[in-house]
Amino acid sequence: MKSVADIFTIVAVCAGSFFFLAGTVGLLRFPDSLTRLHALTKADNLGLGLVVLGLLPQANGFLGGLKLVAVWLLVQLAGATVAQVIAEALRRRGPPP
Amino acid sequence: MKPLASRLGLFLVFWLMIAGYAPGDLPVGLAAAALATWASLRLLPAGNGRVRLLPLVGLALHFFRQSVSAGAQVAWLAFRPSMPIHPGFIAYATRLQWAGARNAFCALSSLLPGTLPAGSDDHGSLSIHCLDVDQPVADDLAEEEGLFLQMVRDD
Amino acid sequence: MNAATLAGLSGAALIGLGLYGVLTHPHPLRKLLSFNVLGSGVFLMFGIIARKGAAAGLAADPVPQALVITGIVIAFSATALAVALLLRLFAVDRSATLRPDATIERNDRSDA
Amino acid sequence: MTSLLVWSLAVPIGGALLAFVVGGRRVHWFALATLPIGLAIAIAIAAALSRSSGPLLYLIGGWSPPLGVALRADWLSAIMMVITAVVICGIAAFACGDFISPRPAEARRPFAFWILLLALWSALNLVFLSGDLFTLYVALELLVFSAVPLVCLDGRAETLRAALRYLLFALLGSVLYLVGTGLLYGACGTLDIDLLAACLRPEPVTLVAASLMTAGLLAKTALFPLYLWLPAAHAGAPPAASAVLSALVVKGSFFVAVRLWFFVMPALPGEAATQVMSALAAAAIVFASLLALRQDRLKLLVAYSTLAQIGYIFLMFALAFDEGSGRMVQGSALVGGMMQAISHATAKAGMFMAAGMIYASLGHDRISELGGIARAAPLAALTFLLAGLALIGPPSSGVYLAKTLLLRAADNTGQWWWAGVLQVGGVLTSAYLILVVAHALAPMRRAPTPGHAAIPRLQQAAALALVLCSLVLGLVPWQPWLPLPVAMSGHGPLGLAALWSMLWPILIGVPVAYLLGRRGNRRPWRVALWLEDADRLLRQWPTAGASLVAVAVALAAAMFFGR
Amino acid sequence: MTEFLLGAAGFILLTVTVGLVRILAGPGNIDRTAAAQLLGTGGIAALLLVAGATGARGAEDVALGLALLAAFASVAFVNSVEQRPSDNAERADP
Amino acid sequence: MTIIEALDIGLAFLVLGVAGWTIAAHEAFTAVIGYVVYGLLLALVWVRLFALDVALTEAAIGSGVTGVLLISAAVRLRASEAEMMHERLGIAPRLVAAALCLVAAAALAAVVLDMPDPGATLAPQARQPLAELGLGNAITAVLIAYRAFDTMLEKVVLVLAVIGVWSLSTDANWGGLAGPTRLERTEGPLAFLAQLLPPLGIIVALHIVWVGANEPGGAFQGGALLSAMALIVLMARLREAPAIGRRWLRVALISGPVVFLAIGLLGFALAGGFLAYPLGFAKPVIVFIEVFMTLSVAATLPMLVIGPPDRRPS
Repeated sequence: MKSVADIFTIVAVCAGSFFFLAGTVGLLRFPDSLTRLHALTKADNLGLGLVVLGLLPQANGFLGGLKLVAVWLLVQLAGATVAQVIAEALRRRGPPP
Repeated sequence: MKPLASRLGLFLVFWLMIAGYAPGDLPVGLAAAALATWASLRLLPAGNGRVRLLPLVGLALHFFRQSVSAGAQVAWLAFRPSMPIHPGFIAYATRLQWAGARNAFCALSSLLPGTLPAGSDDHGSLSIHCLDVDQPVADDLAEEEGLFLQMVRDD
Repeated sequence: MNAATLAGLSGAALIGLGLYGVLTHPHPLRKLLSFNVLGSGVFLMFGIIARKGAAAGLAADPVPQALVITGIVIAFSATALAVALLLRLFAVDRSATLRPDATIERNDRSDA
Repeated sequence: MTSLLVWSLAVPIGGALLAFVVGGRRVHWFALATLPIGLAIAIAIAAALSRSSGPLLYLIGGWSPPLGVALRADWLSAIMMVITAVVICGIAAFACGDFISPRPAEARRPFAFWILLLALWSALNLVFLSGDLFTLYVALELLVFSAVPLVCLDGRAETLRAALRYLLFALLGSVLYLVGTGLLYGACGTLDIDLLAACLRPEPVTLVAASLMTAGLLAKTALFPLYLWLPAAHAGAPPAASAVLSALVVKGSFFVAVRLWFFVMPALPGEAATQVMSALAAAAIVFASLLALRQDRLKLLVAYSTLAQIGYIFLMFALAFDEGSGRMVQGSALVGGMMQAISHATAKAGMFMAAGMIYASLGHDRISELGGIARAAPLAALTFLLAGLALIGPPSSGVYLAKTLLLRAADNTGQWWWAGVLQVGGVLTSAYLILVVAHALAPMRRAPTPGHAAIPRLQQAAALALVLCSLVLGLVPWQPWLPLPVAMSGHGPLGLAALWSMLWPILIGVPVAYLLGRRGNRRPWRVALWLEDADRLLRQWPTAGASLVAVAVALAAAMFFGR
Repeated sequence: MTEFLLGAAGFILLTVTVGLVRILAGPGNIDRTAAAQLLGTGGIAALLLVAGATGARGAEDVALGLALLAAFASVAFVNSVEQRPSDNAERADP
Repeated sequence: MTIIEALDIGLAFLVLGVAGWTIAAHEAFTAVIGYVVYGLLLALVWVRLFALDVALTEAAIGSGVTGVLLISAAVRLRASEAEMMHERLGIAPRLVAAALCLVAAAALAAVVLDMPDPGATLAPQARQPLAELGLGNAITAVLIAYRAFDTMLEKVVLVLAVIGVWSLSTDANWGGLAGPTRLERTEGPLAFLAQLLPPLGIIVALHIVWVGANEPGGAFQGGALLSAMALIVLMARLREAPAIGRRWLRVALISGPVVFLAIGLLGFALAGGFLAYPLGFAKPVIVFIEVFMTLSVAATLPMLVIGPPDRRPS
């Protein structure tokens, strides 16, 4: 039982790390600020979600796990807001010179 | 009375999520939830919009799926050597009237694959930044909006 | 090299960096930022002292940690007061310089 | 009885908080109601101390050090508390003329002034009583937070700038002090003054800590060359605030330095470090006094005089070092230094008030245009003169007593050079006062600008009372509190020799004032110009900041290699 | 398991560092504001992983705090770039 | 080298790098962004030092609230920067300053390496009375029992800072409002966040205050989170800050120190000394104090961030 949980953790955390990597690669490769913003908010949020998912079996009890989920939900909310706010500011600034 | 009770319940659930269940802590949790409800009602008075619970669950599941595919799409694009993107803005005229519902819909669609709301333009329609303007973004959004409308009665 | 020693060395380096910023930046806001870096370096020194005091089943000595919490709050109040002063100075004088003779020079210029 | 220590803090804090929440037009009532209680508590503590065999001790919450925090009142705390209470009462009486809300509603300046005055008082009492290095840190911060807004109550650009410079430099000083506190805790596992004194050994950690803390405290006290903030801040503030800042606030960090050197780590500094301290003090005396001669505004002259006086109170560090035991001893040098501090507190408060009244009646404070002030505001002019006299030290005054004690300590330790500095300082003090008097006695150049209201009687009385207080401090029977050498008490202060010791500095001061002082359009000596350039340079931020680090490094080097 | 979690934390921190360098390079201040968001997500992930590995008590609460503050800096930026009408009033007031 | 050591060293370099960038940045605003990031990284360092309470405080106050304060200041002061450019120091003074700072840092580093490990500690003494106080978190015990005096005074420092900031208003604006003006419409992502997040933040903050007795957390951290929520509401312009003359505001601001002081003085009568807690009732008394401390921290920090009143009272 323990090992199954551990394998789950390893797989999920690896996947989460992969999405963090993808987000960074996107940040480096995408052509302009707005597209980089897509990379930043979407990939990293998913990465965090997977890390949280992976840590769930390690958390103490069901409720301890829910707390991690709450963390992720709050980050999602912040990410959604920040992305829109910055996108609007960038749109107002106009296309980069 | 109804929004008060439902919000109180939701906040109590949130308390249980972060604090865990301990009988001794429950009075504090209730007080916290009551305070949160008070703040919530002051900041977001119960308006015309109503939220239906069952479609909410469906929407949440749908949203998780979309969120995963959004991340996957970014990863896919980032690692593709050719990077086939055509970024740009589209204007999307939303059917949602209530500001709260509109905001919620924007927040949700900012987590969808390829779209990022960037405020409203002068005509009141949403300005959406897309990774690929060649995709049928507006149609996808309309579909999402439809799902969203099932959950929220907007009048 | 354990985490505590490393943090202590980082703390010393941060103190040096912050001190350099406080001394050399002409703009008060930059001085203030450097001052905060300097302060956090000092707090890290407290952190290492706390960590070296791990005993009795506690992972760190709680007394220096509590002092750091007090210190962070005081550093914030100081920053807030300084920012308010700076903004007011800028609103009154349209200049944020700290040079002692700034006002006199300005008056001379406007007289001339 | 020892709970009085708590009350001496709780009463002003409570008064300040109450005034804050009630607010309104009558904010000053809370302050005025608190004053007599606070004064009574300070006197009661001094009385209790004279009956007790050792320091009064209060353990807060019953937690004893090292875990808990203790309040301790020894003779140093007691006399500082009483003098502080007296000065605060005088300043409050003076401030009744300037800081009463004119409107039926709450007004900004009175609200801030009275609450900050009470807060400042509690901070000072805490500085005097605290037996814990971190509580002292909090006390120093309380002091800064209540002092800085007082500088810029009028909201002019130059005072705002002065306040900002003061705040930033004081914060830098606090941070250095805080690092040292942490290191000392790391060395001994306690912050209690007595426990630390028993535990500290001269080793790298403690020496680095000591030098950083000292440098930080010197920056807060504005000892030469770390004074960039002081002249503008003290000269620009409203008179009542200048009096508080100059008389009391700098004494707070000075007091902590004394606590540190004499009580926490008497065996740590070693001889070379004490010589460094006294050398800075000597430089402050000579440099600031000469600059006082070069000022064209009365309040700036008084501010530079404060700088010189800060030098005076720091001069004792070398004199209090006992070569035999290698420790700082709490003997006549320390008493002399403290006596100088309290005499300066009372005299300088009165002096700033007098300068403020002179400003109010003339509409300016340009020294060259002081002519006729003796007729325009006779009592203010007299107060200024007496305050100056008190700084020179006639035989009945505290300054005289202080000087005698310091000279004796110099004699006992064979350090004649510091005695020489003391005498030079006396001459220079006389010189800048003679300069003011000379201008004040000149005939009136032009009629005072009309429209200036008469100075309230209360203000005149308050200033004069504080100055008189300083003039008779030498006559107070100090034996119950101070470890005075026995011979002092038999010494008649009114002999011919005593009188002569006051007169000769004044006689030499006349030519000095004539030669170096700023008079009319006369071309100044090149030395004077150099001095002014040096002053301008030291008041630049980068120079002052670098000096601060350099002072810390020098102190550390002296402590390491000079033992 | 401990080593794996720490390794993952280190890896995420590394990617965050590289991303940080890119974001702080600009070009504009608006772009830089996103750095706080990047650190909010990546930092929380690293924090949770490290806490999971070393068993530091209460790390979830720190993560909750960080999550609440993740949008804070950007909000401040957007708020302060919009000119306040009162700023002009203050200037007119001597 | 184990993984955790590599992680620590990497983290240290990252912190130093961001700090260096903050000091070296060309513009004040970029430097402030660097500082916010730096604060978040420091929180991670504190976690590694097993100081979760400090990590929370650093994240909330050191990075969060201070960051907001400095960001808005940097934006408002942008016009002042060009003028200050010519005041920049030449290379020689910079080198002198750098040399001096290097000496100071090197001395401190040497001292740090020199310190014994394990070093002096009060941990055993701090731990022993915990059961009697009904607490499980030794840091809370230090803050609110052993060194309660410092904590109370520090609350007074906060009130003084508020008075200092307010005193920078003008005579005409005294009694008026501070901060951004309220918007007529509440739309957009900011409003959405400010409507949704604060209730959740209240719950998290109260949770952190409540667990502070036994786990990392406490009045400072909870209060700081609450103040962050209040600031979000103010910055999204859903509400305006109260006028500084409002009685309830002043009561909230001083409630922490006043309750602390009052209970301290009651200790004379009930527990035999100032700030002593009655035997067996220590825990409820401590919780009572913490509630008001939270309230006053939550009220004070936003007032400090939004600055002096800058509109005439109505």
